[in-house]
Order: sequence, then structure tokens, then C-alpha cells
Amino acid sequence: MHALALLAASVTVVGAIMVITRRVAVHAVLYLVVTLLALAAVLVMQGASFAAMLEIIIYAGAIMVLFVFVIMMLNLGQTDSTREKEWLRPRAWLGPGILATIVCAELLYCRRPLSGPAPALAPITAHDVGLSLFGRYVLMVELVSFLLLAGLVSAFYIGRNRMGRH
Amino acid sequence: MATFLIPILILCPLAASLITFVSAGRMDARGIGMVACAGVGISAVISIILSVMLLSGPVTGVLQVTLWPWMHMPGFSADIAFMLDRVSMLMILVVTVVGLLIHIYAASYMYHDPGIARFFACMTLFVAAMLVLVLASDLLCLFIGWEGVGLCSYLLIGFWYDDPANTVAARKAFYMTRMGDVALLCGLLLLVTATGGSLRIGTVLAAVANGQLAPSGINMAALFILVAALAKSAQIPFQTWLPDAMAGPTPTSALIHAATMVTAGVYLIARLHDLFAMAVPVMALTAVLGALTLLMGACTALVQSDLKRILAWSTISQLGYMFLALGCGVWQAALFHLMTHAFFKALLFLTAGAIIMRAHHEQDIFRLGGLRHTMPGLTAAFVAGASSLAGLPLVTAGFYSKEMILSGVWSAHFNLTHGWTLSGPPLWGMALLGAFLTALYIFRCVFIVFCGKAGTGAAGRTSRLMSIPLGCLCILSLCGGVIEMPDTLLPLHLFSGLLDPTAVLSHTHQPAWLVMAGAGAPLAGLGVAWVLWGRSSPVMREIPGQAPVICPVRTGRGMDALYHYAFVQPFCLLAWLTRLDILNHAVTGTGLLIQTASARIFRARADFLGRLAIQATRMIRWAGHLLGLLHNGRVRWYAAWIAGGLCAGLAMAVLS
Amino acid sequence: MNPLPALVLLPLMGGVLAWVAGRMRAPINPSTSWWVVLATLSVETLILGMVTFAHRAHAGPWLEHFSMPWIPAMGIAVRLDMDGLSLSLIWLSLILCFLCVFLATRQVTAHAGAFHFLFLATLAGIIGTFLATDLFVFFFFWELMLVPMFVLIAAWGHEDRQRAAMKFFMFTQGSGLLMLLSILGLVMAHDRLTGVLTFDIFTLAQTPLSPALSMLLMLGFFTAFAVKLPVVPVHVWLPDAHTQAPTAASVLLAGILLKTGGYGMIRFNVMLFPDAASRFAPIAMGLGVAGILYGAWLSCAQDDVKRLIAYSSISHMGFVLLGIFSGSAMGMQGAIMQMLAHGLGTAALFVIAGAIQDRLHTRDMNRIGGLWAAMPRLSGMGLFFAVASLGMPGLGNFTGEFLVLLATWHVSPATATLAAIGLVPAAIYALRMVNRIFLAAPRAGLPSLEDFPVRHMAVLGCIMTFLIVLGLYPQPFRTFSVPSPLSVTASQEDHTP
Amino acid sequence: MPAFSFNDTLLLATALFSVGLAGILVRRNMVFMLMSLDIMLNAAALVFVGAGARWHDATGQVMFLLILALAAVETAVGLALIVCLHAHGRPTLDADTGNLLKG
Repeated sequence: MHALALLAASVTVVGAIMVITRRVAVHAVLYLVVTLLALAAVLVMQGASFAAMLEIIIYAGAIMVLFVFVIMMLNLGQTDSTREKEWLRPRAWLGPGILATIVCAELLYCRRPLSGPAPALAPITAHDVGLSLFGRYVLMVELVSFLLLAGLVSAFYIGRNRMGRH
Repeated sequence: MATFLIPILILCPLAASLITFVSAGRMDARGIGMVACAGVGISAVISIILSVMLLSGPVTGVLQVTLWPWMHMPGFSADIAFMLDRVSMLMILVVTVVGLLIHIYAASYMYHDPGIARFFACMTLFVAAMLVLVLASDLLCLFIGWEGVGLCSYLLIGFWYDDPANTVAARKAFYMTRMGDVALLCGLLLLVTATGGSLRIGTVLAAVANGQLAPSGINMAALFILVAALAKSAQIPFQTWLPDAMAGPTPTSALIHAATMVTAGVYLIARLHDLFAMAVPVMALTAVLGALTLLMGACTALVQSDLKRILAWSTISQLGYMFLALGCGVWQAALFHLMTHAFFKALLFLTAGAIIMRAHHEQDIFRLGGLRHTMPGLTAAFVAGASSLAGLPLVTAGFYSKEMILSGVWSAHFNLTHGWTLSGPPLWGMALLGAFLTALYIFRCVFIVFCGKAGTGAAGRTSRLMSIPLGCLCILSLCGGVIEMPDTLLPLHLFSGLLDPTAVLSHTHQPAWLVMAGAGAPLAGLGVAWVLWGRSSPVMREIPGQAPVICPVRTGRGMDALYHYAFVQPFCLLAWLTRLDILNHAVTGTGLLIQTASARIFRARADFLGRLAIQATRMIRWAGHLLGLLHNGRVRWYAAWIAGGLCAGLAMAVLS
Repeated sequence: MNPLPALVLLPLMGGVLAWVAGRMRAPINPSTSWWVVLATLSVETLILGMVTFAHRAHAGPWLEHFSMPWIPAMGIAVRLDMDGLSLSLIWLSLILCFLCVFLATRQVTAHAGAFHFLFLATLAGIIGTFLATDLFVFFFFWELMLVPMFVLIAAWGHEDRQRAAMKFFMFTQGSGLLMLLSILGLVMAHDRLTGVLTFDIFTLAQTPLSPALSMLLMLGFFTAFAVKLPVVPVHVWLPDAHTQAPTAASVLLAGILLKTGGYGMIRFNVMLFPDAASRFAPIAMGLGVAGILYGAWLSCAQDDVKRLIAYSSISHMGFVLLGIFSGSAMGMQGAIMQMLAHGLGTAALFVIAGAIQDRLHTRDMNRIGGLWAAMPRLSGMGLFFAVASLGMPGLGNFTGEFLVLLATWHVSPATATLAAIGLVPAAIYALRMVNRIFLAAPRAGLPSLEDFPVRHMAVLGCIMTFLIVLGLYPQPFRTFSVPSPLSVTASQEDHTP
Repeated sequence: MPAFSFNDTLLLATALFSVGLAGILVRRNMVFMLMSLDIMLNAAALVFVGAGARWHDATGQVMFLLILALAAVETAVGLALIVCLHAHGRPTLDADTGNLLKG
């Protein structure tokens, strides 16, 4: 394994851990951006550069901006961070930590090393993805569009409702 | 020809019955009367034709016709089959001819009754049922007629149903005869089991003759059939229904007493006389019961004050004669008396009906009186019938038939078991006494009603339609008996020769004084009656009504009361007590009991059970609380449960 | 095309149609559902007529056979077989349904559609019961006819209907469970002995059973049928149910539902367990005689017309029980004749009683008074059927009773005599009814009554004719309605035509 | 020799998934819960892409796209809800207070 790969993987994991332990929401968002960027690097190393691009543009770009906007709207302050601190006492970590550890251990235990020669890494280009996407999975694309539309409508509805109240 | 005529013979009255019943309210009274008379009249003509055919044939000739198989199966077969031999020939002649006369009379008598259609429907059905009864060659087929006759009598006795007393009388008649029917049914079952599956009269009698039946079986069968005949013919101990049967219209009474119904029992025993001849104890019982009945009937008739009731009791008494004759084995005499009795009793009833009708429905003989001046024709008819009933010597039919019975009884002899014997002379004495009493009571009635001071005024005239049958019956009841004479007078045996040419009864060994005694007894009765009631200054106008012996007898309620208190009341009481179905109560009560008991037990164990229950409740509540914790609505907990489930699932997958 | 499933399904479908017709918002005609029922019955009659008169392919005793696997894992199949007995009983059912439809169900105005649906559902259950030769299917239909009848009584009955319906349900359901236990016991015993799990009675009839076990199993069946028949100690539900049920349901109950008990006894007691049945016969005959006498006795003491008729049914059904267990073909045929005749006669009596109740709104004989003057036709019919009920020779009941008595006499004369004595109270109750209702002085203040119209008379006249024919010429019916032995299976015949 | 073998991908995805799970379970603030959810979704997406690379199939990336869309929708709706809740008097955004089935 390349050192670069190792680095990207460790940044990803550490970033994720930082995300769930931060008290201030903006910090967490920034760590999440870091995590996602590192993940994009991992994807590139797997030859999925198209996916990596999407990860950066949509996830780290669009979605995270959404988070930032919302956090800004929520207008979080010192009281919130102290409350977060109060919520994040070590006792609260015990149960979830054990549970997550068990799940992790079990998943790792289940993971069976694949035998046989790994094929040479050939990049899957956007061309391939596009062919597949609008060939075999065209119906899926339509469904996703419905989903997006539904999300759009519901988000709009919830937001509009709030505006109507005030 | 005969196979065609015999069904027609039965179908004619049946069709008339159906037509009159269906046309109720659409046809006028005249038309209904004509239809009914035509139905019975056609069958009367047919029966005469059939008689001629039968008599012109060989001596033992029998006309057989099997219409269709009724029930055929392994072990049993019965057919709707008819048979015309000389006995049934006599019966159909009596039934149709007398029946026709009664119908003609009734067409006038019932002219103004609104229910005339129902009346004639029942009357013609009655005749049809009786014809089935006498013609059937299968005992089960006979049973159809037997029950049909009972049903029709029920309908006719209760014809004027507005008065509950009439319907009670009708039901009484049916119930009484129904008991006999059950006995007959049992007798038939016994016979069919013994003969191996057939109830053909010929087969049954052959089986009896062959000794297929054990003596005890024969006795039982004869006893069963005797009970049936007793019930149908109103003999002791079933006599109580017949006087009450007067509740019906008078032509009905005439039909029941003269032509149909009560003669069925006599006919049945005469038909099965071979069976009875093998059952000596039953024969003796028949004779004794007949003799007792004839005396009892005569005594009761002597103290009655109701004209129709006198005649009713006289019928019971005369039927006693017939049973006496049957018991003594002279069934020809019984049938002969049956025939003459049919003539004179029909005459008496019809005349009585005419008298009552003209006397404003007055039936009490003491309120009538002196009628010979206002209605001489009816007086003549009634006297003719009365003298025939009394058996005045030589000039009446009743004399010859009664003489035949008396001579037969004299020579009877019963060898009962264990050395007990019963011989004829005592029975003969009773019969003679009965003859005396018969003359006494009927002439008492004649003298009271027709002589003496005028009672209730009479109105109207007897219509011609009513007088023609009366005239015919007068002739028949006076002259109908000369076809059979005692040897002492003239060895003329047309009647018994007609019935059974091979065994003509002859009583040459009997002393001549027997006939003299038989002739003397009615004359003595007539004389005494004249002395007591007939003279212008009667010795005894009326038997003291308050005498304790007479009173129950007069009302004829002695036996009635006994039955009432012994059977009817307990039955009603028990039925009333159990009307709500004790078993129902038992079951429902058990349910209630269990319910109460469980409640009791629960209360008794309340501390224990209660604690148990409280504990259980607490546990359940606790468990519910625990479960409720799972559903606390907190998303994170749900997520935790999902993760836990994932853990568990994976663990199972891993460890397995 | 096999007609047997059609026979069963047609009433159900017709019932659903009738319900729909009754539920329509603006019905074209208020009696649409009635017409639907009539059409259904007509088609059913047509099919049955085809079955009856069709040329039969084989000469065996079973007329028709139908089989379709249902739950093969448990050996359950929809097996329907028709022999003469079931055919004649189905004919009886149809005739009585026509009687109901013409004379009784048209008066039902409240929820007519639902009423007709339940009516036809009951009919479907009854027909299925008569046809099923698979014990599971038999049990299914047995319960199927129970539920709609329960609803009919509970919803359309008279004043005390809830209690009566509950009683009816409890008794029949409880005994049905006993039968289910017996069925399962028999199937399990067969499975243990042969390793074949099946509910087919032709196969099960061949099971060699120990005497004690077969007696036990037979008693389970017997209890269920005895409740339905009914036999005296468990007759308790019957008077209430008959009295409280609406007229049509009374007719169905008395006319056909009771016959399923008799049918079951013939097919599932005597034929399935011949040995046990013959050992049990003395007790059963004793119960039969007790039923005859007890029913007649109680019938004499009733003031309620329908109750009187109900108790007389108990008495008549005593003869059926006696005949079935007399152990001879003659008694069996007598019992079948008695069932047919009783079905016709009592149904007609119930119809007449229902008509009286419709007009006078009372069933109390003390308050009805004489009807002959006002309604001669109805009264004449009442008289005829009352006379038939008392066992007049020449009518159907007598044929049955005589054969039963004769068969019983072969076994035990004393029993037969006792049973014959039951005919005396029969006369008492029948004539008591006649003299209280029909031939009596009219009660004062009787409202002006409408007599039976001619078409009703025609229907009743048909029933009358049937009774007379049964009484005077029973031979064709007798040979026609012989139950087929279980040793000859219908499917075998199909294989070797 | 590829930079990332499939085994390594799975290892990484498992770690990410577990961390995301722990985050969901431990945080009461709904914003953080949403972020944790995103982490878990990314872990799943990573497995798809890894599998696609391993067997050289474009389907892996198609699935990645779908998950991306799903995440976008989820985030959008979730954030809208959060904003709404915050405006309606639940400023703490505590997920545990929403258990009363009342608005």
C-alpha cells in the first residue's frame, strides 16, 4: 500500500472521529469537509476519478455549503457549545462506543480476504459510467429524479410553511 | 273389468270429496249435495254390478286387483291392493247403499248450513276411507282406511267447531280410536314379523293355518287386533267416545253408527276370524266383553233422556251383540246383524234427526211428546226402526239376525287353559236379558216421544228428499232379514250361504224353546214398556233423576269420570308441569350452577387467588413497562436497537 | 364439466349477488335481491335436474365424483361425491328453499339483501355437507352452515332472539368441536397404522381400529349429529331456536338442518364405524324412543305454535334415530323416508305458523282463535299438514314411521311398542293445534285477514302432492335414496368404468 | 499492485461506518446526527466503488451516484426540518425531546 493511500485513509478516519466529537457545529462541518476530500483521494486511488470529482463537487461543495448555511441560520453560540459539552460526558460514550466497537469487530471478522489475483487497476471513466447509467439503469435514473423532486418539494414545503407562520 | 271397477268404486267418493272441498264457496248447496250423492251413488251402482259379477262367478271366487307396489324391500312387501270376496261384497253394499241414502237425506238436512261443502267433503271421504278399509287385501292398506275413517269421524264430529264441547268430543273420539290404532299397528308388526314380510290377508291366514306363528304369537296378535276393534267399535273399555260423538250433525251420526266407522272393528275381526279361531282365550275375552258391553249399553240407554244419546248407547249395545257373536265364532251372524243394524240404526238416526229438526232442535225426550199426531210418517218410520232394533219376532229384520246370534252363542264353548272352561248358556242368558232391555228402552223412548201429551210444537214438513231414504230404510229394516231364518221356523240360509257356502250354519240340535225365548224377550220388553210408560196414565213417567246410582249412569259419565280422573287429568297436569321442558331447565340450570359455583369458589379463594392475581398483574405491568421503554420515541434509541439487532444478526451469522 | 362444485358454489355466488343487489343505493325494485335468489335457485334446480336425469357413465352406486387437492401436505382435498341419499336430500333442500322464497322471505324488508345472502350461504353449507366426502371439507361445511344461521336468528328473529341464537350456537359449536376431535383422532389413527395422512372417508373407512377407540371416535361424531338431530338430552337448543327464528330460518332449520344430523349419522356413524354403531345401537335406540315420547309429550303442553311444532320435530326425529340404529336396511330407509316427509311437512307447518304470525302478530294459541272462517285455505293446509304430522297412513310420515317400527320390531318388540305409543300423543298435539287455531270459534275482534293467495296455495299444494306421493308410492324414492356403501369408492369407479 | 486493494477498502469502510454509527448513537444534536449519517452513507458508497474497481464494473459508480442523490435529498429534507424545529421553539435541537408525538 502506498504511503499516500495510507495517509488518505487515516485522514478520513481521523476526520470522521473529529466530526463526531466536536462541540461546535462549524468545526464539525469543516472536519467533515476534510474527511470527504480525503475520501475523494481514496476514490481516485481506486481508479474512480469520476466518483471522486462528484464527491468533491456535490458532497464537499454543495451539501456542506448547505450545512454551513443552516448552521449560520441557527445562530449557534456559546450556550450551545456548553450544552454540547454537557451532553458529551464520558458516560454517554460508553454504550454507543461499545456497540459501535462490536459492530466494527463483527464486520471485520466477517470480512473474508479475497483470494485470487486482483485484476490490474483499470480506471472506470465517466464514459463507462455514463453508458451504464443511461443504458441499463435508465429507469433508476428516472426514479432518482423522482426522489430528488420529492425531496425538493418537501424541503420547499417545510421551509415555506415556516415563512408563512412568520 | 273388475280391476277397473274396484278402483273406480273408491275413486268416485274420493273425487266427490275433492271436488266439494275445492269448490267451497263457489258452488251452491244444491250442487254440492248433488256431487256428493252422485259420487256415492255411482259407487253404489258399481258395487251392485260387482256383487252380481262376484255372485255369478265360482263359489270361492275372489276378485283381486293390485294397483301398485307400496313398499317393497327385502323382508317386507306391501301393495296397494284390493280384493273383493263375499264378505267385502256385503260390506261395500252396506256402505254404499246405506251411505247413499244417508247422503240423499243429508243433502236436504244440511241444505242451509254454511259449511255444507266441508261437510260433504268429509262425508264422501268417510265413505271412500271405509271402502278402502273393507276392500283392502293387504292389512297395511286396510290401515289407511282404518285411520282415514278415524280422521273423518274427527272432522265430522267436530263439524260445528264454534262450540268447544263439539271439538272436545271430536278429539276424544280420535284419541280413543287412536289408541286402538296403535294396538293394531303393533299387531300388524307382530304379524308381518311372523309371516316373513307380507301382510296380505291370505298370506297371513295361511301362515296362521300352517302354524308359522307360535300360539303365544297368535294370542298376542289377536289381542292387539281385538283392542283395535274394541276401540273402533266403542266397546268396553273404550265405549265413552261414542255417546259424545253425537255432537256432530245427525247424518254424521247415522253414517258413523250405521255404515262406517264402528262396524270397522266387527269387520276386521270377521275378516281375520281364522286367526281368532286359533286364539281361544282372546275369543272368550271378546265374547265376555261383548256381553258386558251389550248389557251395560242397554242399561245406560234405559236411563238416558236425550234422544240421540239413547240411540248411541243402543249402538254400543248392539255392537256388543256382534262382538259376542264374533267371540262365539259365529262371525256370519255378526255380519248379518251388522247389516240389519245398519238398516235400522240408520233409519232411527235419520228419523230422530228429522224429528229434532222439526221440533226446534229439542233433543230431550221428556220435552217432546205426542208427536204421533203431528208427524205420523216419522212416527211410523221410527216405530219400524225401533221394532227392528228390539227384534220383534217375524216381522222385523232385527229378529232374524239376533236369533242367529243367540243360537250361535248357545252352542259356544271355550276351552281355556288349566281346565277353565266357559260355555255358551250364561252368555246366552246375558244376551237374552239384553234383548229384553233393548225392547224396554227403545219402546220407552217411543212411548214417551210419540204418545202422551204434546210437548214442544212441531213445525214444517219433512222434505221429500229426506223421506225417500227413510222409506227405503223402513223397508230394508223390516224385510231385510228374511234371507236367513232359524231352522226351527224355516231352513233358509241364504245369508250364510252367501258368505261361506261351504260352511252353512245349522243348529238343528238346538231345542225349539230357544227360538221361543228369543222371540219372547222383546215382546216382554215391549209389554213392560207399555205398562210403565205407554198407558195413558203411566206408572212411572221418569226414573227419579236424583238417585245416586242413576245419576252418573244417566249422564253416561261414569266411565268418563273415571278416565278423566285416572288418565286425562294426570296427563294434563304432568304435561302442564313439564311444559317448559325440564331437560331444558336442567341444562340451563347446570350452566347457572357452574357459574354460581365458580363465583363462590372464587370468593372463597379470594385471598389466595387475589394475591396471585395482584402479583400477576404487577408482573405484567412491569413487563409492559419494560416493553414500553423500547418505544420511548427517541430516535437514538431506535438507532441503537437497530445497531443491536445488526450485532445480534451478525453474531448469529458468524457463530453459526 | 363436473356439476358438484357448481352446486356448492352457486348459492354462495348468488348470495353475494343478492347482497350487492340489496346494497344498491337506489334499487330499481325493492325486491331485486329476492329475484336474484329466485334465479339462483332456478339455476341450481336446473343443474340438479341435469345431475339427476343425466346418463350415467358407470353403473356403480355413486352418481358423481369430484376431487381437487386443497392442502396436499395434509391429505386434504375438496372431495365431493353424490349418491342417492345426498341427491334426494339436496332435492329436499331446494324444494324447501323454494317454499321459503315464495312464502316467507319476501316479507323480509329490513336488510333484505343481507338476509338473502345469509339464507343462500346456509344453503351452500347444507349442500356442501351433503356432498363432502372428505372429513375436513365436511367439517368446514358443517361449520359454514352454522354461522349464517346464527346471524339469521340473532338479527331477524323474534323477541328473545339473542338468547336463542346463543344457545343454538353454543350447542352446535360445542358438539362440532367434539366431532373435530374425532375427525383428527381418526385421521391420526389411520396415519399411525398405515403412514398415509388423509381425510378421505373411503380410505378411512378401511382403517382397522380397536373396538374401544372406534367406539370413542364414533361417540364424538354421534354427539355432534345428536345435537343437530336432535336427540333428547341435547335437544334444548331446538325449541328456542325454532321459535325465535324468522320463518324462513325456521323452515331451513326444521326442514334441512336437522336432516344433516340424520345424514351424518347414516354416513359417518353407521357406515364409518359399523361395529361400534351396532354395539352402541341399544343406547341409541333407547334415546330415540325417549325422544319420540318426550318430544310428543312436551308438544302436547305448548301454547306457542312454533314451539309445539318444534317439539313435534323432536318426536319425529326420534323415529329417524331409531331407524338408523335399528341395524337393518329397512330401518335406514324408513329413517330416510321419515326425514324427507318430516322435512316437507314440518316446513309447511312452519310456513303456515309464520303466515299466522305475520297476520296476527302472535304465536300464542290462546290468542289466535279460530281461523277457518276467515282463512279457509290457510286453515285447510294447516289441517292437512297437521294430519300428516300425526302419522296418517297414506302420507309420507307414516311410510317412514312404519318402516322404522317394523325394523325395530325385528330387534326388540317392546321398543317398537313404546315407539308406537308415541303416536297417541302425536294425535293429541296435532289435533290440539288444529282445534285451537283452525277449527275453533273465531276470536272476538279478529282483524280482517288476508287468506293465502292462489300462488301460495299452488306452492303448498306441490308440497302436499309430494307428501301424498311419498305416502302412497314411495317405491321410487325408496330405491332412489339408498345410501351408497363406503366400500365402493366413487374414484375407483371412475378408473374402471 | 493497486493502491487500494478491496480488502483495504472494506477495512476503511468498516471503520467509517462504525464511527458514523457511534456518532448517531452518542450525539443528541440533530445537526451532528445528520453529519454522522452522511459519514455512514459515504462508507457504504465507498464499498460500492471499491467493489466496482475490484471487478471492473461501472455499476459500482452508478450506485455511488444514487447514494449521492439519496444523501443530497436526505440532507436537504433533514436540514429543512431542523430549521423548522429550531424556529418552532426547539432551539436545543435535542433529538430526545421529539418523543411525545406532538408537533
